[in-house]
Amino acid sequence: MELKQILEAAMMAAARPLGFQEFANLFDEAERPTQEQIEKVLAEIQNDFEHRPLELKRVASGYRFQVRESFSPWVSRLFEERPGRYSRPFLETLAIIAYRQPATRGEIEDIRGVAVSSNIIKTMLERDWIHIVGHKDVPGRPALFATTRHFLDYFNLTSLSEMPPLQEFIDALDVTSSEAITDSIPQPVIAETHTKNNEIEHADSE
Amino acid sequence: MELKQILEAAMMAAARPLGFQEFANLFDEAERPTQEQIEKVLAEIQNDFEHRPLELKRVASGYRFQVRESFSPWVSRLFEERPGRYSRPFLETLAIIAYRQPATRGEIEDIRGVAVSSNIIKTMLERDWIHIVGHKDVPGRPALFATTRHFLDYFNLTSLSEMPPLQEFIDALDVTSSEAITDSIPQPVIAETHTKNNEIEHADSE
Amino acid sequence: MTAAVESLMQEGRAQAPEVVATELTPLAKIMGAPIHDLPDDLYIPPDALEVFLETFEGPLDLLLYLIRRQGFSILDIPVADITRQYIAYIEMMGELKMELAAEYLLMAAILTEIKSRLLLPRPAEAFQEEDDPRAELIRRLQEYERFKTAAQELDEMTRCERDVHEIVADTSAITVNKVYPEVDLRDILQAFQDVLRRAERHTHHQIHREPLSVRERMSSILTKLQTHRLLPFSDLFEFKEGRAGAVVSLLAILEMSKERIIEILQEEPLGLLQVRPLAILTEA
Repeated sequence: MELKQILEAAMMAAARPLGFQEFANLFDEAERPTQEQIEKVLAEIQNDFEHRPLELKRVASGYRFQVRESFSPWVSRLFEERPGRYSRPFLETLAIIAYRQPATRGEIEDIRGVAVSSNIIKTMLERDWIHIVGHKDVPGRPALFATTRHFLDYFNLTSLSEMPPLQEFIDALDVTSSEAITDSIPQPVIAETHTKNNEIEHADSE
Repeated sequence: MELKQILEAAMMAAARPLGFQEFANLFDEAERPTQEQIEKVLAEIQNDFEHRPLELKRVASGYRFQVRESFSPWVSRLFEERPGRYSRPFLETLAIIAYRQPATRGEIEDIRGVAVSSNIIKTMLERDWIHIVGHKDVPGRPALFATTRHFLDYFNLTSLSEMPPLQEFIDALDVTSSEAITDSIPQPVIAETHTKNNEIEHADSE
Repeated sequence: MTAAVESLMQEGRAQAPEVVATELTPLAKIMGAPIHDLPDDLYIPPDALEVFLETFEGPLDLLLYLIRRQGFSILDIPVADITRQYIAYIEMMGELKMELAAEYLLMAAILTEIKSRLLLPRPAEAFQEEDDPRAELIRRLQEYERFKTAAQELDEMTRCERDVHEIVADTSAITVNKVYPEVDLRDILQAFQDVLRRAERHTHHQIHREPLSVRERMSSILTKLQTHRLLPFSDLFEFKEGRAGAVVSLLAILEMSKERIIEILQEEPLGLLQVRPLAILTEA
């Protein structure tokens, strides 16, 4: 059996992205391919599928086959029951956790100005999009949430740094136009609560 | 987009066999292919995949791609995990299906208050603990899940009525609504709330 | 913006030109046009306002809307105007006896406080940075708007289930020794008990309890109907079960008919009763 075919079969069967370790584990020690061999073959597969409705995609937790986006008008009709739509509170909460991680619930509520429903957090935890990475050392020891690899996989990303940059202050352009007000602009306050890890470049904490 | 590619994409993504009706439903009426066209294209696909690790297979309820048996030595290792324990969401979902059957996914989500992951349902179907016994006549025609004979066998029961007496717990929980228990005429179960419940998030409590 | 909100604004706009400018302080400004009274003939369907309020994710969102709608910069909030408008909304909702989240009222208080501090006489030298009473509010609005935008972008990103679909080939031909976790029946009971206890807290949840035998019968009747699409009513009864069994079957049939899972047909008066599943089955 060819290495290429075995890797292809495994990815088709896995229903999750596979990483190098998992590829290696498919084989007995004696016939285990090296990482270079695997990489080479994956590149070949990527080529082979160039004109097919599937593509080999690298995401955070490994490689997977997926149906190309251009087919979604047809394919999504298979799943009428689950359109994968999310409410605004859900998306806003997720965005805050993604860009501000690790973040506590209180911090999320401070930004949004309203309470965060427990269901939202629970759904995210159950979908394994966020996880608790620690507790903040303040009264109540609130949980600190961060996004997981699964979150990245779901959004077709290999790392958080691929997310669109968080917009700078939206009124930045107006600042120069009225100096009196520039004086009163508060400095970016964002920081006090998280000592490290404010921006997205840092760390997928998995 | 080519018909062949669309059918290939759909079967790859479906995770279940697809019949002619489902193939036809992928298209708007204006561009819907005939059964002959579909059959012809499926035969072509079957040919295309002759030397690939997947094969197009016809089973009772339609067509699906499956990994060829000859890949078992490698692919099987993906699934050889040591058994862990089932998660809370898993057990809760199973319990709701057992006690509330036949139940749709929406109804389960409604009772639990959070979304149910597809994996949970898939695992239960795979273990043959639940099966689809019909579809509810509401938009989306969601599947109705019920427990199987296999489920009863596993737990050493001959009938569901041998399940542990839920009544005691319920009585302990609320004395006020105990009339509902003695009243043996079934009320519409949970039905009012989930019609709008297509999104992952519920109408939110914010 | 939902249609309801749009229409609400439209109605506001339609009313505005007829109001002759007076010395009175307008109740609110909508689209820059002063509104002095809530017009008596402005019919707002009760649902519309609810939708309207649901459209906003909280007081910050509503404030942002009011500011942006009029083309103001966040950095240059005309606090007095905005406060008036904000409070007008809150009052309108109050008049319609809508329940307002506490956060909305808190924001009204914050706005009023800022407004009054701005009115206080201040020393000749300009504000110290931290003395601008609006600073904290501006910071919060900016911060919220950044994430509101980020959420919209997140929603547009390519994602599984909607834009791309993972491949799942069937693996039934693959021989695996799959070892499944063990489950104890008591765990299931415990899980259901927890679910019920949680559901109790939501008053809108009525979980009715039928005897399990009825539930089980519903499933078995449906299973029968999977193979025989249409069955005579009488075939759904097992005579050897006696009266009690017949009652269970009847309850199951009635319940499913009510839930629109099956339908009971009779082609002519006194004709044969037949039962069939209501939804078209795609499986099998």
